[in-house]
Amino acid sequence: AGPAVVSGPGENPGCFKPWDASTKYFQWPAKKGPYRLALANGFVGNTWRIQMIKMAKAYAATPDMKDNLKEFKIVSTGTDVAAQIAAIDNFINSGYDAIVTIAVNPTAFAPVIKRANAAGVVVVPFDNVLDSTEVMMVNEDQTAMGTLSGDWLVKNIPSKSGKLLEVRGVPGNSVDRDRHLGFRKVVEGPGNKFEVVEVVGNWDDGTAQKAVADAVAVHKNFDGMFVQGGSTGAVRALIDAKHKMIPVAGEAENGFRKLCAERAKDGLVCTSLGQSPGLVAISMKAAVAALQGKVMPQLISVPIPTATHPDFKAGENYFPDLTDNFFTTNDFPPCGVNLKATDIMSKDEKNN
Amino acid sequence: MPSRSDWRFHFREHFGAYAALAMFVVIFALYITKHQTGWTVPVLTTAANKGVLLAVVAMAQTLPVLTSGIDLSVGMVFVLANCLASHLVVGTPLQAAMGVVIVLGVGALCGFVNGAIIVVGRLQPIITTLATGTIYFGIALGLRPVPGGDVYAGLADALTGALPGGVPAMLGVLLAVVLLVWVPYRRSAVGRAALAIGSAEGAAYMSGVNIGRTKLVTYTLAGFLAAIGGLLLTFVTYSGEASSAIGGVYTLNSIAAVVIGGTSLAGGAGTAIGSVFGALVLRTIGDLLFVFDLEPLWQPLFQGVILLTAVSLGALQLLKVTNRLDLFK
Amino acid sequence: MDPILQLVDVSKRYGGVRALERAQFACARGRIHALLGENGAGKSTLIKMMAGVVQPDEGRIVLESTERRFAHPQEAVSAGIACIFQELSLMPDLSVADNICITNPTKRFGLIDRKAQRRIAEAALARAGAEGIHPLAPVGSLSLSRRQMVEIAKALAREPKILILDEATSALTAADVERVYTLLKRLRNEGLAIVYISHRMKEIADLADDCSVFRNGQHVATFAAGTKTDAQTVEMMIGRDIAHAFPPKPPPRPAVETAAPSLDVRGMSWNGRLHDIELTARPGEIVGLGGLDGQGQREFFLALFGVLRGVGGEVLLDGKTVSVKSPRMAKHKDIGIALVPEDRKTDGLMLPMSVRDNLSFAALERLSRAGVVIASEEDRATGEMVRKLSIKAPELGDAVGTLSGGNQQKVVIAKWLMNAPRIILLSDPTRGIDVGTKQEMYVLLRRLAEEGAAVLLYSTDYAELIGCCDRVAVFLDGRIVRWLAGPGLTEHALVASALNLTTEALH
Amino acid sequence: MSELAIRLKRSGQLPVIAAAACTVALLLIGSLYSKNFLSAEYLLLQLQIASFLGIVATGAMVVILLGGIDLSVPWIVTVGGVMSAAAAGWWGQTGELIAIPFGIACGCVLGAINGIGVAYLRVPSMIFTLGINAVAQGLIVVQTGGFAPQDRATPAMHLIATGRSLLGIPNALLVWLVVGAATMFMLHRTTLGRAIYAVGNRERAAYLSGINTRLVTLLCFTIAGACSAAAGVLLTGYSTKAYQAMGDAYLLPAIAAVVLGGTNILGGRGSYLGTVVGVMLITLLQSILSVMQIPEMGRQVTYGVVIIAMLLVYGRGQRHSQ
Ligand SMILES: Nc1ncnc2c1ncn2[C@@H]1O[C@H](COP(=O)(O)OP(=O)(O)OP(=O)(O)O)[C@@H](O)[C@H]1O
Ligand SMILES: Nc1ncnc2c1ncn2[C@@H]1O[C@H](COP(=O)(O)OP(=O)(O)OP(=O)(O)O)[C@@H](O)[C@H]1O
Ligand SMILES: [Mg+2]
Ligand SMILES: [Mg+2]
Repeated sequence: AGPAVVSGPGENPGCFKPWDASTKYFQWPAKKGPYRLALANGFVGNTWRIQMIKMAKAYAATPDMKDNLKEFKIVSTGTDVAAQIAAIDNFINSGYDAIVTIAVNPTAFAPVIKRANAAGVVVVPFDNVLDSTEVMMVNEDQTAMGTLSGDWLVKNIPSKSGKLLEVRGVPGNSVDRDRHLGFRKVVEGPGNKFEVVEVVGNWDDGTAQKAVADAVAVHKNFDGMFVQGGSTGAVRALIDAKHKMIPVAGEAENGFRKLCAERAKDGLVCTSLGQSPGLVAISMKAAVAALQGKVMPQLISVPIPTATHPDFKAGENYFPDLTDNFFTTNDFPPCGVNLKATDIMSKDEKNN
Repeated sequence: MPSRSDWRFHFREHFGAYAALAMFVVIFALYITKHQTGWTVPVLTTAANKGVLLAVVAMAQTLPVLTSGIDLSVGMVFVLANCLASHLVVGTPLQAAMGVVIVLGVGALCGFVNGAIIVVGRLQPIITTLATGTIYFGIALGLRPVPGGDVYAGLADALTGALPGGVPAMLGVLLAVVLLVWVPYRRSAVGRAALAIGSAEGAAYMSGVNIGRTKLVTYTLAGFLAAIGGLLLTFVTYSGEASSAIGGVYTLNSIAAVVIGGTSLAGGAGTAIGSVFGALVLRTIGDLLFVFDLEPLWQPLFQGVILLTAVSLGALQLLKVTNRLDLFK
Repeated sequence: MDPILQLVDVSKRYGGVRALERAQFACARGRIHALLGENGAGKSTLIKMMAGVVQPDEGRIVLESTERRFAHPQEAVSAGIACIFQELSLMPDLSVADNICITNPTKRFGLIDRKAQRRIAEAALARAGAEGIHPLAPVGSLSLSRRQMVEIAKALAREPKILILDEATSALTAADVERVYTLLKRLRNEGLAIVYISHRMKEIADLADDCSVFRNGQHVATFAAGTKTDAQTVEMMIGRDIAHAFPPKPPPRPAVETAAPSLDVRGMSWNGRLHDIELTARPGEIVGLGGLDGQGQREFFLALFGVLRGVGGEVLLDGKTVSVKSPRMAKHKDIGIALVPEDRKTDGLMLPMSVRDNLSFAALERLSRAGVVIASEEDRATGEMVRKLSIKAPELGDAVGTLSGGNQQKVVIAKWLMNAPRIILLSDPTRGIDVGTKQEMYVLLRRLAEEGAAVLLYSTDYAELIGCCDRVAVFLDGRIVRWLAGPGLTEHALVASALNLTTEALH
Repeated sequence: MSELAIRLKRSGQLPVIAAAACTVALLLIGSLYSKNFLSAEYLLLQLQIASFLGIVATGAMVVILLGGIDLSVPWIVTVGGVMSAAAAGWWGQTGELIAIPFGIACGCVLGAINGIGVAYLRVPSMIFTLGINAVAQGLIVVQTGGFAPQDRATPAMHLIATGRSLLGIPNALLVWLVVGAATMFMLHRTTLGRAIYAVGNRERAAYLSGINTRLVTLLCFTIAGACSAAAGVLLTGYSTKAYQAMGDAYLLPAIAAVVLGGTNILGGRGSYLGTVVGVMLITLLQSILSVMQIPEMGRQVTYGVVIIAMLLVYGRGQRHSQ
């Protein structure tokens, strides 16, 4: 079985924006709601994931979603890809209507998708998406993130030369690869004469901080920095080393934006763009729309939420009272996803 | 004709394995009764596909543990085999078959290197395999800088599906591994020598046991089994990924499975069958999340507590101890 | 009579230590050849060479007129040499049958043939006179004495031409010793060459056809048994003469008789292994524990020392009831019990740690303030002990594992003496110790008693019980079946009561 | 020459010297890439960063000496960081004052539970600490997810972790010096230290010598928990915030450092000085491989090869015939 390939335009293109012109459209046979929806998460041990899970719960409780859902179940299986595949299989076996998931390993899901299609289950991977055109997915464009960061850095370094520090993510991951390639394409493009020093930060603040500190101690001077994740730590390292403030393209962590706002007067100019945990809400919404028989793009592109110097505004795109580890962008107005940051990560126990 | 006291000795020897089996039956029954669809072929196949991977790696871990060693590189060999298989087990059936042979060969080679360093270099297994594990992971990363690859679909589909009659094919694979690898090993002179080494290495040497050869064979076989696990992972995921997280998880879980399966980390006694059930217990603990309605953020804590409880159950035996010196074995 | 096995001018060094120096040895078919020498004389090293466990640095090994080199124990075994080592070479987790057949597995289709193996094991056990042992029992569940029988069966199963026993009888019960004697004599008559090491002169006298004496790694003499007196032999071994094996016992003093017992055990029982034990010991007394091995003597000590759980009955120290829950409590100065365990290597010492650390370990509370060890105090106290017991250790900082067995034993005793205990429990403290050291040990025990301690001595050696103890409690099956003292304390009485023969049977 | 080698081997300092030599060699190799590897600034930075690993390794070493292993390091580090920051958030001014002790105390509690499991329930440490690691992770997930505690480091934590007060010496290094000196004193001069070595060599004999070996085990795991949590506090100060999984990068390097420093992985033997040198070696190795931009694959392989090569120099066991 599986969805029929149809022609566009699709449902609500403001929210479900097709990736590009060649993106195909899917349509599933309409089912009557309310639906049984599941979230098959992998790892839980970081703030992004916790925020994502809380968002999923909060979004499922919004009036918008509540009436469409008979059941919403979340299972986290850890880093083992086989366990996650089994979890999705389990949801399929138990007759769930749709499953949203962050794949532990995006290439590993071909067989699961086959089984899901056979059972008429809508599977919506997001964040770490599959290299496949056979499944509806939701993501931000990782390569574009690298490109955007590169473009911005080049723009902010008038000499178009000098040393750049690139802090990479977890080795062996496709997101790391995509952002890296996007970035390199720009800064190594014609007209630029940058020397790029590369260290591994594992998307982890502590690791990034150490790596940057080492790099600064040895190379002394950088003219710009691109950090995939752990940007707060990377900037900390610059500050600790009393390195001159330089343009930094980083992720969307609250702590990073706080530093950017705080140190702007010292010359720290930033662009901050990143993956939002709010993707989960769009994915849930897309899953429900698909179950309702709407026409959906195969690959849904979520705009990359960006904040750039000098537009850092407290309470709007960063939150001085919230944790540094918080990921700042959560609301997607075109989708009617209007969860406020403060609601999600507040101490309110109702939320937990 | 075995007498009654023979059975007593047999039971005593395999008590741990029986306990693990019992624990598995209880937890799995709980899982199935709470499951929305219950005892059906897809549910069993799903459970088997997940469980057998760890079971095979746990078997791999059992062998060195029996010699009172340990292999912290099993998870990394598992990952390396997965990455290699995603390159090699493709193409025509013949090519895929060759690929399988090479993957298993490389796994065995990794194990052999471990054994050689331990025997010739006279280093402690725990630290040797910790170090070689990072080397194998580095190689895996070289083979698969990003996840991807493919696998021969015919074989993969057959092995991750169900046999005619509804038995998950993975269970068939597990049975084959037990019958073709573990049973001959355990019944061979080398297998017994391994237990002898685990029991008292000096005494085994004095008794004329060839320690070096035994350890080499044991670690090689561990690498071989880990590679079977990696190969099966490739069949489950249709791809390869060099993930240190996965390697770490399988290594640690394999040790936990060995312990739950009744094999003492001090070596000398135990069986891989126990470890298989230990692995299945661990996997079913993970599945309980699926049938119980737990707050998502409480799930890791729940799993941790259950794991801790499972490994602490052995402490009940302490209540029987009347001579405190027995505590220090 | 040609020698079947000959070692010519063999030498072996361990680091700087000279274990053997151009030593000679030869043994022949159909004879039992005893090896004698004090601890560390090189006997074990010599037989380890024969067994392929160590390789000589120089010299030749000639087996049946061909020169051989055994690079590995397996090679010696296939050449027909079976060895029972001083430290048992059994695997406790494996079954008796597995242990017996480990060297030469019987195979079918490449796998072990369990049925055949079991047949072989049963036959070997029967031959060794230990039919009672179940071939599937894990060796670890057997008593030490039974284990040694398994070890002998294991050697026999290899159908050796040469059988070597290194202190193989040191832990055997009297009954088993008899069986082994019979067995060895039969094997000799069957034409085996047997090499036999023991520190018990009586065993040598009973068994040996030839004797070779070693001292300091050198061969001193070889002679036919019976051609030298014991005194002469001992003098060859240790280079001096031992006039009296045992120090004189003090005459029964009325004061001692009436002194309040420092230890008074009433109705002690435990777990079906100890039954209603009544025992008192007064200061100045050495009370022996006799009986066959494994009749509850060790458990009795462990119970007193607080190691066992669920001990019934009452223990009074100086008239006050105490309840000892752990060795830590037992050594507390209000109680003052010390236990010298029988297995010094696993229970008594931390072998890789220094002599000093081992010596002071049990008494660290006395040598420290607020948990900090006072180095000067420690040096003084350990130094004093080394002098008092004349422990021969090159450096107090050396690992205690490098000392000879006798000196290790002294360290175990010394470490407890540092605590000034009032009650000293000794579990077979002279096992595997040469005559010279033994004698020093006896003198020491007597001195401790005279200084006011109550000494409880468990020994498998009857001569020791008779020579050393004031009174002996004979254990059988977890009970004290008889007290022997004074003139009634004879070997005959000990054996008879150990086997619980009636008094009539004695006459 | 061989005389010297024998003397070295006997003195037990061979690992220290070999690891130190290897450290120097690494620096020289690094200096071929950039002279700055020899700069005081770089070296001080390494010492500062090594302090975090050094404190974790201290706990790891105490447990390894005992014959155990502590796999709960990653999440106890996180617990230390998260709870100390949270204390400051919960209890305001007072919270800031007790933040550091509170974080360490939380680590102590988890360490003590490890100790109870290993000493009293007699579960192998490798397994029990694994379970505690999972439980600690679960607790932190619940805690951050449900109660959104403050995760900002207090100024005091920041100062301790990154400041340089005395002659430009990093404060973190001073902390490590204090911890190290205390550990050395504990191991070599106190009854507890003796008991640790004794239990590591032979718990049975230690017990029969009247040592409360279970209490010793409990104490060691508690110390290890405290060390991990203290490292978590420092890391929080260093990053100015606590975050999940902040301890992941410390488990294996800590074990490797202890073993490279000559401590017997099976317990009973080892000197703290060796651990110090091992920590330096591991830190430098990681840093130099990182800055020289060796690809991840090469870094992993080099890391493994260096450990094995070093151990082959001095960590070999005895032959059977010895
Ligand atoms: N493993 C070893 N390492 C170093 N030296 C050793 C070792 N084994 C034995 N020696 C040395 O060899 C000498 C002889 O030891 P051996 O064990 O042969 O004595 P023995 O005659 O068997 O003593 P005993 O009667 O106590 O058994 C000892 O003095 C000792 O110095
Ligand atoms: N590892 C070692 N290094 C140096 N010398 C050793 C070592 N092991 C043993 N020795 C030496 O071996 C001699 C005897 O050691 P051995 O172990 O044979 O004791 P033993 O006298 O045979 O005791 P027992 O009869 O109880 O076994 C001692 O003199 C000692 O110096
Ligand atoms: Mg000897
Ligand atoms: Mg000896």
